[in-house]
Amino acid sequence: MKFGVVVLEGPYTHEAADTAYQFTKAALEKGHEVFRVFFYHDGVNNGTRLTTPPQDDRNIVTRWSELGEEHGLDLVVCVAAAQRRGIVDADEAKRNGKDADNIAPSFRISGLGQLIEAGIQSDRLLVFGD
Amino acid sequence: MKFGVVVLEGPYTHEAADTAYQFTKAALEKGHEVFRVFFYHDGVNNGTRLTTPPQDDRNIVTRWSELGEEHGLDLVVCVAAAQRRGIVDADEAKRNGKDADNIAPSFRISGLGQLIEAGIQSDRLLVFGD
Amino acid sequence: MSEAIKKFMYVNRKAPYGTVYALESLEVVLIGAAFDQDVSMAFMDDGVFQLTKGQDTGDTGVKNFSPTYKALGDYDVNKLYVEKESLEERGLSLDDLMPLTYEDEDDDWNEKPSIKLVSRSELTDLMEEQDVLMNF
Amino acid sequence: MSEAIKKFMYVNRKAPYGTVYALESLEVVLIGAAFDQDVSMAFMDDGVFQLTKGQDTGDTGVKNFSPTYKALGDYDVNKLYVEKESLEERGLSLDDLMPLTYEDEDDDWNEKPSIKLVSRSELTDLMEEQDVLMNF
Amino acid sequence: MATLHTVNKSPFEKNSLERCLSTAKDGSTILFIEDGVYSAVKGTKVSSSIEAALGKHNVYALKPDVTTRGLSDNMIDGIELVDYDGFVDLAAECSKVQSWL
Amino acid sequence: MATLHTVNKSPFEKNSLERCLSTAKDGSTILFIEDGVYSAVKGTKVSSSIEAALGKHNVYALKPDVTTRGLSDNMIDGIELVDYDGFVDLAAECSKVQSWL
Repeated sequence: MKFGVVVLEGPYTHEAADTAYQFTKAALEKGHEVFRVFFYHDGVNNGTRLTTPPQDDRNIVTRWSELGEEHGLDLVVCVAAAQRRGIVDADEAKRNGKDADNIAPSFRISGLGQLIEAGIQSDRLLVFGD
Repeated sequence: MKFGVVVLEGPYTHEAADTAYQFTKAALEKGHEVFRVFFYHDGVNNGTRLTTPPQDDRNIVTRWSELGEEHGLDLVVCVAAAQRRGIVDADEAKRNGKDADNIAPSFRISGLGQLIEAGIQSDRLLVFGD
Repeated sequence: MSEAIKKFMYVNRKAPYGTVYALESLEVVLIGAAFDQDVSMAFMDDGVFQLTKGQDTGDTGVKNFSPTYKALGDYDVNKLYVEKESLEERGLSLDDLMPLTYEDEDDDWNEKPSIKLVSRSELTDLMEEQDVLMNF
Repeated sequence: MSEAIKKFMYVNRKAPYGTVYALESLEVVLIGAAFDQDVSMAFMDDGVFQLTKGQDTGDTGVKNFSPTYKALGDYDVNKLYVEKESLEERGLSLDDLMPLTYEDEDDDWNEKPSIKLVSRSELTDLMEEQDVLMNF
Repeated sequence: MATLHTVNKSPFEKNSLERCLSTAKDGSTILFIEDGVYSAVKGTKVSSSIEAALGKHNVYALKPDVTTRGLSDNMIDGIELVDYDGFVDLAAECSKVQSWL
Repeated sequence: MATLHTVNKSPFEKNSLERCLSTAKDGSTILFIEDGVYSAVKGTKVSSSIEAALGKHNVYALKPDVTTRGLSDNMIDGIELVDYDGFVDLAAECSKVQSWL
């Protein structure tokens, strides 16, 4: 079965970011396909490589990056939501005249059409938010 | 009268970030002192210079930076909350082995003691959050 | 895409302005209109406040996105289901909402209302019919 | 600092884990303990869930911060007011909460409970006495 | 001096209003801000509790948040509207602020 | 196939549970996750509504979220606990998912 996962809340702030990760991981380990994980609203904050969580806590960003790497998972950060919140890759930094970028490995920035496509292509779409 | 202001939510995401700004601005314009604006929880996300909001919308980060500049306002981002969420200045980047920083002008990163001090020194402490 | 058309419903349960959910939800609907799907929107609970007329953000400085709802008809998004019970609990009636319309291409481009008042049980039935529920 | 001691109350109304409010509130209390102020904590509404015993986060992978409440006594934070009505509405009693204690230096370091059950009206009176309310 | 209570949540979605009303002392001041201004709308399922509160508390709503939501004509009589300046004045006049987040 | 309804909010703080119960069709599946698991605690001011729902719906709670909150011994009888694998199974078995955010 093909799942689409939508994450609307930021890391640490809301457990939705954790539940989305655990659901995605469990689905992949059971042999399901995850068509895409789409990060929207504050969910885009899952995709910054600049976090340094306490050493006795989970590293939410790294966890996503590794899951993406391991399973060739498509981790898409919404460009419009990312611009409002300051999540940028090298292209976006150049385009918007920023002197730095902060996107984490395995994530990519793209448009909202990718969310609609996930709704169309997936057998089940799950939204994790507040 | 001396006010302390605490901001617990991120820009655009929650109106608390707007209300805190408008309150602070009004207090300053009425001749009150604002001892400090302390950004905690997702409030730390007010302090990234990498945002590019739509051109027909307010620029929340720039607005804080300008208010800070104009009034010599002390805009403090909590270091522990900032580490969880990826808000870093040059020192923090170096200390945590990050290849970029994203702090906005007029903001500084410091410890939670600055929040307690704001509670002690201010005549009134106002918390804006979710 | 060769897939059959899916029934998409955007479920709006949150008030505008207090949080960004309503605004960013609307952005999804506009982008989604470019895809050839069967789209509708549900406004229930505090989501009905998204449609009040006379919204004027001048004093808060936040962006007034209410005019965008008026453009939905031009994007062929013309099934806006508003739950009666939610309106009533909030002291509102249809007259308090923006008059949203679309031009019906199947009926000589006559202008028709996009807002459809439905009861809670009718809305439940409509939600059951959907293939995809986008919750905001 | 030369100022008089202020009465600080940390007001906890949110459940733990669902959002970060409870965890980061506790971090403030620990740092605040280093300042010489008159500190208390209020647990009301879903805030009472912060104190349940037997929290075990192994399966969610989130950080279990409940042991930190047990350290509060060592930081001289020993006035933890828990609202009775909030407990009862949630099907909980004092037995469901962690047994938090401190050693009373004014009474030969005897071990005493930090949690004080108070009624809603007693809590209201306590809140009125404060100089600063930190809401989380 | 009384406490200033601020409520920034919709009374239809969250328990903040109910909790504020069950806790605020007689004579204290209540200010609705952000989504809290929905508490000030007339004819709703919670408006009778607000009308009752008007006899015991000074009740205000933040005008910019009311006009933003298009609700200026729907306010319960007796609730005073203030702008950000007025919010600052209320905070200064009261002894402390309790934010019912 | 029935709809899977997920509730992730405390029933004491927000209206999500109430709204889910008033909307979910008989025979549908309800899963409590995150702070939604507080709905599954016995002897609370909302527990009778859950007990009534057990006759009409298949009701589950996400076990990791229950144990995290120290509530394993406080669950209403008849609510089945599932782990993340079980969550995936429920999502696959049901026709679609309604998240009561």
